Amino acid sequence: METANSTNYFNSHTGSRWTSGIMSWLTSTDHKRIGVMYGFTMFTFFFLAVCLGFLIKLQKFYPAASGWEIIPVEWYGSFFTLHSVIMIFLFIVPGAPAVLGNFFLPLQIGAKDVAFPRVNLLSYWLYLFGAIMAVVGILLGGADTGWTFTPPYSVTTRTISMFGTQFDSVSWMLTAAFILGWGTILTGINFIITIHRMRTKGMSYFKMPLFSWSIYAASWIQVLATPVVGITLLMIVLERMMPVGFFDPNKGGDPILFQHLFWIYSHPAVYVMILPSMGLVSEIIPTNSQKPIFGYKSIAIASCSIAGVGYLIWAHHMFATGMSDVASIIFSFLTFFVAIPTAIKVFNWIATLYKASIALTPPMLFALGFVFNFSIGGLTGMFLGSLSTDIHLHDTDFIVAHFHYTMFGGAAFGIIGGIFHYFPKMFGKMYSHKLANATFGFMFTGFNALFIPMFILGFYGMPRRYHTYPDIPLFTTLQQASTIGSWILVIGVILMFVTWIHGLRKGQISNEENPWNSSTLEWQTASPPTLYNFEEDPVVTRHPYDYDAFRAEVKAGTSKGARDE
Amino acid sequence: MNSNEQTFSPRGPIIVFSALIFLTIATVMLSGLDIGNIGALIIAMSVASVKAGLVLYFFMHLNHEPLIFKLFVALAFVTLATLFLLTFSDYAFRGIA
Amino acid sequence: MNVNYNPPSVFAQDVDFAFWFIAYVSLFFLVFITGFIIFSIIKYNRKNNPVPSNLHGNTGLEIVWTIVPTILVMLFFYFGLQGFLKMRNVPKDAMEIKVDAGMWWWKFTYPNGLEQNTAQGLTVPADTPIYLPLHSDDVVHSFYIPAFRVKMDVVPKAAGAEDNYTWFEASQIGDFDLFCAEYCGLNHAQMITKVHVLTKPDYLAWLEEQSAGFLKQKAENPGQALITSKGCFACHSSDGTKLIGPSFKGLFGKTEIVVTGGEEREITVDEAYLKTSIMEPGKDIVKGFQPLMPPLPMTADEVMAIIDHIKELSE
Amino acid sequence: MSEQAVTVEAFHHHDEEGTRLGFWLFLFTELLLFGAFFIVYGVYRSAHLNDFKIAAESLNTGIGTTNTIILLASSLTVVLSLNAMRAGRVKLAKTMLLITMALGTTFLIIKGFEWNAKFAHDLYLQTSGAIAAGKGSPLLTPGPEMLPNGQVLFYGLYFIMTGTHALHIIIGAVWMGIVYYWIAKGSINPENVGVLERCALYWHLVDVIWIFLFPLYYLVA
Repeated sequence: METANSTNYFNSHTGSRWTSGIMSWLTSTDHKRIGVMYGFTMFTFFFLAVCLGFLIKLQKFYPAASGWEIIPVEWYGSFFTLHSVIMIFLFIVPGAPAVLGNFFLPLQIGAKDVAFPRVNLLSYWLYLFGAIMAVVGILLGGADTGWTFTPPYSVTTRTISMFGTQFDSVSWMLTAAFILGWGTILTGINFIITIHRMRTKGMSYFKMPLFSWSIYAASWIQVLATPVVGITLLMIVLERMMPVGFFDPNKGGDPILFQHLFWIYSHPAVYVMILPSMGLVSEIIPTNSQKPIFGYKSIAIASCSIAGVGYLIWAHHMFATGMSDVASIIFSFLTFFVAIPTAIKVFNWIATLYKASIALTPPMLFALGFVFNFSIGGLTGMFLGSLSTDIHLHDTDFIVAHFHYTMFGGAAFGIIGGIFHYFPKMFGKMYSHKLANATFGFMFTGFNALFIPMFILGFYGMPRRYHTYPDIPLFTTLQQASTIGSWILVIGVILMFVTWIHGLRKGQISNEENPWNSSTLEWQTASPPTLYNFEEDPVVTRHPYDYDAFRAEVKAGTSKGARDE
Repeated sequence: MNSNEQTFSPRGPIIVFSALIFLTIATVMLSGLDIGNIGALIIAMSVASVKAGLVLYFFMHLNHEPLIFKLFVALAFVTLATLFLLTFSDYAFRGIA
Repeated sequence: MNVNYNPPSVFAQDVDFAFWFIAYVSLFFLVFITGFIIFSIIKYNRKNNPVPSNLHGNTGLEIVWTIVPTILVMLFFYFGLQGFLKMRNVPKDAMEIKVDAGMWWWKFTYPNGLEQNTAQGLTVPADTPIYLPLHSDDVVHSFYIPAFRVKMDVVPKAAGAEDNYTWFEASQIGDFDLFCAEYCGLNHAQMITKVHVLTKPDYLAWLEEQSAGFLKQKAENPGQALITSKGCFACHSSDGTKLIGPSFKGLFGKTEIVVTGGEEREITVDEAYLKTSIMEPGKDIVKGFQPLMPPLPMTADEVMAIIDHIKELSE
Repeated sequence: MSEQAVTVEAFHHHDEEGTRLGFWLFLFTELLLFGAFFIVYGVYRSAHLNDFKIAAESLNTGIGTTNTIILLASSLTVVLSLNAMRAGRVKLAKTMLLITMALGTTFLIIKGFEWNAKFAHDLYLQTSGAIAAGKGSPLLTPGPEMLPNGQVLFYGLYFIMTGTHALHIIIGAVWMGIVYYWIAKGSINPENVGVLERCALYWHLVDVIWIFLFPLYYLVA
């Protein structure tokens, strides 16, 4: 930061009457403040869901015969539902786009803000309102439908409250999901228009950093898929409240039709979760390798084709539901086409390391951890796209392990790595690298120890969503290994919060604009960024990852590089 | 959209409106014909698509918009059509009645 | 638990072949990716290699790693399809055993009318294809025998719609686990039973022995047969034990406090009350119990038979 | 952080075309939302063709056609209103907007009468008074007093889809009222027609959806 009296987003902001205090944050339309608010809210819910996950694993430490019961059987359904609803709707879906996308998309393309700042604030309010509604609702009533809300169970269940109250928390939670859906739709619209209309001079589409590309692809999914699930969830609410039967077999409905409509959104939604994280990894790896990303264009195009193909493959979640065999074969065939752009991305990331100059910074550790975990997640997805093996593995712990490898080992590692990467830019402070490295160590070890046994359990037939399990020695051993893994992972999560809080409070103040010596545009502004992001509108002349040109600019003094170089 | 339409003339919109009314009456008349289920559905949907196209293109001024608007509209309709097609890859081969 | 390396059913080999084929290919790529990362971290560390190259990409390589995965995934698709087609094509001579699933029980009905419940399990002859139509009247369950690689959801269907089905042919004698794999509420994890595979002669002997007693009892006491086959005993005991629902023992004529629409009232258990409780289970809930019972579609005669049996148990 | 916090005027960025493009994206979400309904309709129609035809016969094609024409006319008037505003004829624009609102209201009134007639015949969502009374118990055994499944589904979808559509008409009409007030106040004027334009686009989209609803419910008998 050049001068002490310069205005950054902490001491000045737009759109609000309040000048300080919490209200000045809650009513600000500044994309940076909104991003930070999303971050705080989201990680609060994340911690709650981690605690639930910890208890769910603890419940499985001993088999049924032992009488071991950490979570009463009446609550177990609500526990895994709350865990999944928070993790999916409140953490991973808004995760990378709403926190880091909000903060860094305008910075990366040289814009002053997003296209519709007030709509952006409305999105946050919808998110906060929906999130509180979902969590309060489920605590009052204890919805036990799972996050998939499969009817007829989701229509007939009259859930058992944890506090003995009669409360229709299923309808309540479905409505909350509908509201959350509108929040993500508006965010998606905002980002698409921002990218189309607000790129700074010289920022052509193929000069955009890859995180922006991934946000663009994910935003289209949010816009075109979310409404379908929104109205479908409302149909379930109507079925619960009124005597209509869109999915009720006793009134001629077909429960499988709900699953189609649900997965029409929810399958593409997994790409909303993973694409922005892939984008973050595509930023972290070249930065810490100090060389251009390998195959920039093919990564950008792969992002878009993953989003496109993601629409065509939803029913691979339904091979065992008794939909027509023709549909199963078509969807299995199409499913494999999403594997190809994904594979291209992974190969491009590792090829970037070739002849690089690698610095193993904390974000780089998370990015490489992402590549490893996501490879496992992606490769085990092959078993589930293939018809006969999916029939065997569907609804077992194998599936649970697979999607945790993509969603936690993948998406969440990407988000956390992204936050470590951008922390100094967002807050102007640097966290302790020792703590951050320890965080990675515990998280990576714990995560793999937790979920690798679940692949084996699934292969040997352990069904998912079981409160307890039959007394089979193999099951017990693997479950206990998995539970112990969860303890290591929880230590990692706690360390992560410690690292961040320590960094915010006691972190060494670093006004360095570009501590990692990154070549992309967002590092050229002050840390923390000034009110309108850039002192004057930047002009882009080169490829975002052209490190030779970047080093020349730093030498010539036209770009800001790391101070110590 | 051009904001250089300086003079007001109701002629264009009224021509489009007349076409819409004509198509509405035509589709009601055609629905009386006995041409089988599929035929009736195809005719009704085709007429509706033409009407929707007229509204989109003229009333909603797509004709004055840049290419990107048209691409976006096409993307939305293609998405919807794909969802229909793939859903029916299940239902066309399965008895649910 | 029987975890067999050579799985004891006919199409399981196909499933396992596809599984291990994908597994080895995946393992190869995982080792390659991980190895390359570790190699790069060491070789191209900033200390060892302070000056990076400015390599942007390589079209030839990109084409290679587009085409190779394409070929591999098409093989994955093909092997998966092979097993799937076998799973879906039931041999013509298959023996039919009807499967009913409910919250939280299984019922298996043999061609001669013999019914087996969750406690008894599914008994089948070896080396005989078994065709299983899957029926549910409440929520979605899933019929899963891990050892045979058999799974299919049991979906409640509209009147006139075809039920789901699956089939298997066991090639080995023994007991195998049978799970419900789709979350179906409170006692989902208790919806477990066994498949007993017997030799053909053993099976025939077993069938004869079981059928005689069962059919006789069914004729003499239809109520008890219904209570067994509808799975009522999963939640209602006949010996006074309190399970999820009230015990049948001494129920008829008893005075109970019930909650109707949030208000408590005292009633005497009579025919009318029992009828309401069976047909509209959520209406009057005996105090101290949760409204968990699913409504089961039954004819008036069936309801009367059950009420008669509850009366007997109360005497 | 610094204590002397300052609030800065909201960042103003006038990009009429970008805003309009964003609004089109919003319209797509509405389209996809109804798209889900259309998929449900399509699936059940293909499964219960005859029941759908029998049930559709109870709908009055005359009323449906009248309402279609009313809605098309309102689309015409709103586009005239926008064109008039662009040409600087504010008074004409206001008149046309009033006519549009009136036509929308007429549509709703006719729809209300139509619904009411169905209620009178007990074609309430569940389609039979006897069954409607048993609401809350969705697994009742189908009896003779109940309509066939296909007709139950038809009426359920009819009420929900036309109801959702009517809700959009109400939102559009209220929005138009606000736009009218802003025109009267002068904040919407020939130089600044963006809000009127978006309101008109929304109204047209609601019209487009009706263009598809009309044949599916009134002309399939």
